[in-house]
Amino acid sequence: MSLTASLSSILAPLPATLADAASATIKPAVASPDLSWAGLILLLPAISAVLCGLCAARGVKGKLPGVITALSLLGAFALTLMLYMRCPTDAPRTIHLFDWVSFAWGSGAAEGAKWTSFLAPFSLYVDSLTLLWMLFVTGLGSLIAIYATEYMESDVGKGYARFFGAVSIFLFAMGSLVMGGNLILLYLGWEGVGLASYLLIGYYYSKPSAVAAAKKAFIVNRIGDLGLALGIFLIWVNYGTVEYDALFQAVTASTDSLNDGSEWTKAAIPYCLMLGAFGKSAQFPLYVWLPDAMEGPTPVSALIHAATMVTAGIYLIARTYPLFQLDPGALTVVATIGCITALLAATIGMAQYDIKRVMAYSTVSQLGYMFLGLGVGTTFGAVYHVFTHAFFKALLFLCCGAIMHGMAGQLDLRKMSGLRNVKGFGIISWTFLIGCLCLAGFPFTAGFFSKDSIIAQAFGSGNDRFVLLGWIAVFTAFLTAYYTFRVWFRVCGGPTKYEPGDELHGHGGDDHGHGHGHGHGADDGHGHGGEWHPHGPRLAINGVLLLICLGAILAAVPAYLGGPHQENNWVMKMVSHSSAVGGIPAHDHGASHGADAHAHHALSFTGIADVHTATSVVASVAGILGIAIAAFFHLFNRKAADGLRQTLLSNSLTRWLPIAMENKWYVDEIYHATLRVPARALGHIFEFFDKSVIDGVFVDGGARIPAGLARVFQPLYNGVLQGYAWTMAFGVALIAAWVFWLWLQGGAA
Amino acid sequence: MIASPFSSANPSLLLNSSMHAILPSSAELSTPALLASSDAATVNIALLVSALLFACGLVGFLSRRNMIIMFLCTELMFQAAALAMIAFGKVHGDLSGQVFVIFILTVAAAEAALALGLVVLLYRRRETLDSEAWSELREA
Amino acid sequence: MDFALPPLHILAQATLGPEAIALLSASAISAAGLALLMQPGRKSGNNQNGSKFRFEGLRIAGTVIALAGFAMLLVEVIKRAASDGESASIPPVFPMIFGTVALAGATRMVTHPKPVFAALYFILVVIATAGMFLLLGAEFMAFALVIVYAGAILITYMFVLMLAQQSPVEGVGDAWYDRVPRESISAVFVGFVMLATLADAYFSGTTQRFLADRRVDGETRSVELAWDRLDAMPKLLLETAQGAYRAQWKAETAANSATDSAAATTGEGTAPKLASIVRKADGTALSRMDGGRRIEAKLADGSTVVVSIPDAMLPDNSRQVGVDLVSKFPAGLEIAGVVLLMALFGAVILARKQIELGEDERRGLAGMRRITVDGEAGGLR
Amino acid sequence: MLPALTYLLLLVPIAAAAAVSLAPSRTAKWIATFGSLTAFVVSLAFAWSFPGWTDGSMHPAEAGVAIMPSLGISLTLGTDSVGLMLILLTTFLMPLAMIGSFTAVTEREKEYYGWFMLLEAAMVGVFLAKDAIMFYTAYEFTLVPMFFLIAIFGGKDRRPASIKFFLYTFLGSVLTLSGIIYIAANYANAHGGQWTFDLATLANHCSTAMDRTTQYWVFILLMAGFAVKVPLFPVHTWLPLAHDQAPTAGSVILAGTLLKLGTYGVYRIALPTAPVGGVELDQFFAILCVIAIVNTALICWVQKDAKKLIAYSSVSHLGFCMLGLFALNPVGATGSVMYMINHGLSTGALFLCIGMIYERYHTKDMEQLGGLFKKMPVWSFFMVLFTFASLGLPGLNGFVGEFLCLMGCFIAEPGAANHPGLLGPWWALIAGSGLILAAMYLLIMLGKLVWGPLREPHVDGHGGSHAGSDGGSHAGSQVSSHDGSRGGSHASSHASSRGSSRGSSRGSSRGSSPDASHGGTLGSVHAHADAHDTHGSALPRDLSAREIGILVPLAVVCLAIGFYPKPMLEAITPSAEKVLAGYPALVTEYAANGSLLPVSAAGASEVAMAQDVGSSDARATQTNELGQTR
Repeated sequence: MSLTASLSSILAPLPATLADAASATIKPAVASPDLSWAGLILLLPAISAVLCGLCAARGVKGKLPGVITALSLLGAFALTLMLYMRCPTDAPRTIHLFDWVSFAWGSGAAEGAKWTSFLAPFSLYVDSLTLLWMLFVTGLGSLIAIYATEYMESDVGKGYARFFGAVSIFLFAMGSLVMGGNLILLYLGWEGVGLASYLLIGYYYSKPSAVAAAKKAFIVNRIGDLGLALGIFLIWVNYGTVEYDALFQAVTASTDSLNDGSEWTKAAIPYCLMLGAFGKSAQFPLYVWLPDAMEGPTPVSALIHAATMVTAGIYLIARTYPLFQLDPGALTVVATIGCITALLAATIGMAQYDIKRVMAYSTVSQLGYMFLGLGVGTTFGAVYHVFTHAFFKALLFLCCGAIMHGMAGQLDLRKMSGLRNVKGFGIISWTFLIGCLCLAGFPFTAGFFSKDSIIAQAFGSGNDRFVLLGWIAVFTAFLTAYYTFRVWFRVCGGPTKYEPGDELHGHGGDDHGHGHGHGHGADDGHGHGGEWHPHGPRLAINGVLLLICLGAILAAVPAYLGGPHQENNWVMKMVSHSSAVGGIPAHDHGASHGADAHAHHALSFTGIADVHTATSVVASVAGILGIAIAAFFHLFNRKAADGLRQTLLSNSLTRWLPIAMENKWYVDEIYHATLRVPARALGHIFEFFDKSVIDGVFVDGGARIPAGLARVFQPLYNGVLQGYAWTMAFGVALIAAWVFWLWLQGGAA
Repeated sequence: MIASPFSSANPSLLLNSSMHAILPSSAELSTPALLASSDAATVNIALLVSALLFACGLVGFLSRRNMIIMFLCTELMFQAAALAMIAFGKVHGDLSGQVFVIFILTVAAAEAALALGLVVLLYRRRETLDSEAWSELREA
Repeated sequence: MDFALPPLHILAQATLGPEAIALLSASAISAAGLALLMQPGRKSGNNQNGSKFRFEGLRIAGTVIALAGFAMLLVEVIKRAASDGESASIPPVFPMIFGTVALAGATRMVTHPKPVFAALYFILVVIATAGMFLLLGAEFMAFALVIVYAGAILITYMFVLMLAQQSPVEGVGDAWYDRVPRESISAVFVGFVMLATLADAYFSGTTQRFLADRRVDGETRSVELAWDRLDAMPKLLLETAQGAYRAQWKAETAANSATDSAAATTGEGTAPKLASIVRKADGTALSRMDGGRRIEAKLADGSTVVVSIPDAMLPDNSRQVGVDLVSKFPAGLEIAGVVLLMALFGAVILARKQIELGEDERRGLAGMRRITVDGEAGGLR
Repeated sequence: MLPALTYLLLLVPIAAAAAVSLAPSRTAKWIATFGSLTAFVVSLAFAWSFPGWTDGSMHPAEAGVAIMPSLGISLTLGTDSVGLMLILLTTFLMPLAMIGSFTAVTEREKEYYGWFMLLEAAMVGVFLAKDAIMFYTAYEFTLVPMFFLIAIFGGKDRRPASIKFFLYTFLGSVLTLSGIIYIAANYANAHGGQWTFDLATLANHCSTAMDRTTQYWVFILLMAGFAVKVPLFPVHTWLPLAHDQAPTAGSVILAGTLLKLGTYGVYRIALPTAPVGGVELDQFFAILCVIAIVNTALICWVQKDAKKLIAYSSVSHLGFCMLGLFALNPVGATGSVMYMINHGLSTGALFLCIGMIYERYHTKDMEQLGGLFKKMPVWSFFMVLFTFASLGLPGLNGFVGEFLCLMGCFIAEPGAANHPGLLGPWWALIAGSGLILAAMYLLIMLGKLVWGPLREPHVDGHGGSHAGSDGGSHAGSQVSSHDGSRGGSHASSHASSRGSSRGSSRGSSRGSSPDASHGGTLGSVHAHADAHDTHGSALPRDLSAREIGILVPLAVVCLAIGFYPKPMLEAITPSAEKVLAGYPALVTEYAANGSLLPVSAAGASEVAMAQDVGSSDARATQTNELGQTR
């Protein structure tokens, strides 16, 4: 209807390849009660959460909560692996655990039976996409939990149990989000991870900024949640089910209505779901919560705000990919928003000094890539990028956390330098480097392959708009490489120089702050007035860093084994057996478009026939260029960076650029001024209206009417006997007259 | 119509001696129509007097300030009621009206006793019979 | 609609007929007269002289107007009593006289500034009313009224008046609250509304027709009821029967003597005594007869005679009222006695001298524990 | 068995009330607790033996004791699954509220607990009533105990609050009564003067035999009372005041069950009785709901008083509840009933939490309190839990109802299969913004009360001792100025005496001090601010075992409903279907014609033709009656 029409007029029509791809079918699910032990994957974190709560209630002093959580997550990971081994990939499996929100009505209605029940059982839908996601969610989750057992040790007995309880809740919620067999269960997970995120961002609850960030995260996510809820309603209205299996069958059975704009309720579905995904995955315009979310402990940033939770939006779109083909403009919107976000976040990331914040913006940016991938029609690229990104971004965050841990909360890249040479920081520096290379898309790293598969699809789509987006993506890749290595060169390269963060003085206080005062005070003698030494991490952190670093490197392996068009890529296989199969382009572009098509792809000027290869070359060049520039400004000639900034600032034409970038393009301020302030003013107005007009004028005023009337008749009750007698007599006389009158009239008639 | 001095059907039973002297006897009112008219007129006049007495009593009760006179006025209204009862009793040929006048008399006596006791009490308190001296129930 | 709405439409349809208008206007005139008579006095006792003439003039005018109104009302009322155009040739003089006296007394009572005079006028009203009672055939009530009211109640009033009346202060005259009526106009207005209502109720055509109907019934009904009452009084019945039998016996012996002088001479003297009344199966003794009742009675020798009792021998009003009082309203009679007793107690308690008792004494009298000196232990505040 | 249980349900609280009033004061709380627990057990037994869980039928079906046979009034008790659930909610909340008052109320305990027991009987009576007069009597009788509870045990502005509460709701329900009597009289007219007040009979009569215009007006009359009680948007202003001033347990019961009387009335009486009005005014009331949701949520946002915030949030939440009902489909109605129960649990729990804070700090002002997690982690845990339950986090109880209400609203389109409605996606979209706003204000409350740096209204020496002299005098002066501005003359006259007599007592912030001029029967218990203080210091810093003990059952139930709502849903839906049985046809007609009412003389014939036979017959008879009346 109007919504669709207006959007369609703006956006390009559906690319031909997508139309083809949409016809890909999803196999009906097989009910597998024998796999119901998979419910343990959800149950283990839930039990762990309860146990952590009990630990908190009993005031357990010790690392017991961390151990419980780590063990339960490892157990969940093991179970997921087992599920991966045992679960056949020929068709999705549904595992019914118990009934949840299920009820039926209209028992007599025969026709339209779809709308006589609402079934949202607590059931699992396991296909390869689920397994892929759960593998890295539980895997990374376990690793990061182990990391956190050491990282959070300064809070043992205080917030330790709370932290791990929240992490367990997160894993439970993420598990139900990913494994849930219907959209309602997904919604449960969706809000559940929001709750966990809220609790963990606000972990340092005595810091007002942390509390504000937690609140902001939840509220912004709620906006997305509303979109998701509306999407779910629309789905139920159109298909009469919210269960994936039945839904996909219904959607694929009625693809003929794909381009039929008359059914706007169907066409609106992807837009609603998209809103949910944008909220959870921090896309423009709802990305603002993610950078603030860095107020949480770093393991949380790594796990939730980099690796897993923020990819829930990607998961949602990949999971409901068939629905995104209902409206021709939907995927274009996804791609455009993704690309805008990627560029915007990258520009902001360039100008930040807080290394965690840089990483946060890079996360937003990379999530933008993923949405771009989904939008241009390569669910594989998007999912692969999710996969690789999960590892290297977790690695980067954990490195940041380790640095912070060792440097008393120092995160300002201007105040640290040459950490690679500091004792104990070696592993951190080199794993950090690997992470940076992946992020920067350095050739033959995991990030390189996954990012290229997205950009290549954009170039190869044959759609001018997508090609433009592809160029923006390449430019963003250049920016990414720059700001990534800006961080690394600043922090790990150059001469050794550092100063501690502000948490040094927070040790004695009752206040949490960034409570990383981890019991090293005695060793290092740091404290008030004492000399301060940075300290390197111990086994748990280093081990986890190395493990995840290994994972980040190995994430490239599928790409190496993937063949010329990644058709043998493990991730590709996983995706192609899932509901996201509709977004996988035909393996061989030559096969579908003929040999000539190669000559006309957007990168033909490079002279390379294959779009993938051409993209690789272009993106590599962009990445290396970015690294080189970063090296120039931040490793060899750090003065030049400041000089460049000064130059930009001094020129009135360009001075807005660094200022705007450093101030995050003022998006927060704009939101504050356009949304929060008016709404709050409205709240005040409404309260005034409520109290003064409704209550004051109408209610109290109405209550005064009887009083006013009473004033009219009050002289009758003047306290003198005869006054009352007069009233009574007059009344009696009138009544008598009236009664007699009636009698007379009645008698006469 | 029992004991009616005007009824041709019922020669007077009571007023045979002295009353016959002052009241028109049945012999004088020989025409039935005239008799009926006169009979009805007596009742009507009684009713009219009753209504007027009641109105008078009411007016007096409402406008006189002296509490004793107010009570007298209520007695006046009692009288009016009694008169009306007897008049209607005559019309209906029933003695219940008269019996009720006995009760009215009783109530009036009781009321007079109590009311006068109250008046004395009130008078002791305020040294006045003005009813307006007692207006504690005044609103606002 | 399911409910009977208040039939307001009747009000809309209603128009006042000429008769009603006549009544209303006459009532209004009477009311106006009374209003003038309720002399608007002054609060202060002084300076009466200047306006005295005015007051007198008002009073006279009021009297005239009130009389005119009353006369109009009387005319209207008598006119209505006359059946269908036949006017009464002889006006009901006695009712008019008694009525006028009663009303004059009432008016004066209401308007008189001196309470004692008001009470005396009230006695006049009572007496005039008693006269009306007599005219209506309620001899017992007439005398009872005079005895109880004029004799007892009013005397009490007089006593209280004298007890409570402040001695007139020199130069001030009567108490101001006796001179100045309170909102007399509105009071008269209410009185007028009441009067108009009552008058309209009493003297509308419908009521009058109804009363005429009832009167026709009442003629016979009253006789029936009187016979029933007689039947219910065995001793009086026997006496009445004896009287009737005596007259009957005399008449018979006279008749007999005309034929048989011997018998007449022997029968000279008294009639034989009736020993008892013969009751019929349903318990009643009297049988219906033209112009009276027939009764069977046994003589001393056991022979049965039939006695005819004429209507003229019915019991008198006092006896009948007495029978009704005890047979129809025994409970009311008892309650009336209780009411009087309670009134007696009440009057005694109310009017006795109040003795102010302290808290402690009151508690003591009530049989409660006395409060200790500091007043705290009892917890009473 | 079943009828006996229903009578027991009514009698147990009444007996407890009698016992409370006869027994010594110190045993009052134990008697009340025992009585309410017994009532809970009885209600459980009733639920256990209840045969109508799955078909929405009313049980026990037996006719009750006739009270006024000539008017067809009888004490007929019975309920269906929905009413039973609300009974369970009532009897479940009541012991918790009682136990929660142990330390909060130490004066005039007999009155306090006695009124509560009577209140319980009345509330259960409403849900048990099958007779309209019985319903109304119980419905109105709830006002009396609550009036006294607020007026005696309330806060500073308790008198205006209690009076407004009483008069406002009373005014509304009198209109409801007139509606009921109208139907009954109509029934009596149609059935030859045979009266009945049986709810089902009346509903059946009104919906089938009365003409449409009449139904429309009857619906308005019925809704007048229920809307005030719910409360819907423009008639809600008594609620924040009453909540704010009521004692904690009073707020719990007020939010938990009393408000549900209104929604239950709409569900049980208004909707099935006058479906024409329900359809005709559907969008009107839905607009009110939406306004309530958004408007009140924004008002919540700017509240400074935590209790008031939650009170306003009740208005917003009940907007969702009513919106679900006015979706006119089983999804929405089921969600609405779920919402009633869940709102009772979570908001009741929130009020309990706030009350616990109030007992310790004697303020609910979020500007003065903050960061309590540091001192009271256990309390904070429950607060966070119930807040999230209240904002509808899936997995907790609030979600199911909220989601289904919104969904019901969303799918309530005229063209929808089976159960067409008159709302639709846009309504759900606007109402859904309430979800965001709810998150906003509730999280702001959490952010102020639970998180953040610790802020307490006074200098706190040790643990729960509130008698820091400097802080006390500061608080005293602050309060007195506050009083002066709000409370007018009477407050200012006490401020000085308070300040002088008890410079330290923070208890004075409890509100107005005792005053003879305001004494009377509603005399203040605030004479005993000192007592409160003593008890305040007797309370541990964090929650005591008793307090945890009353919050844990609530938390368990919240979680249980969140994860296994199915039995409830399956029990509600048949009942909801029965309630909405008459609606689809009317909605379709309304959607086609734009109105159900005979609009004009010209259009009347068409409408009359469209009407079913029964109602046109009714119209004919009615015309005859009118003619006869003339």
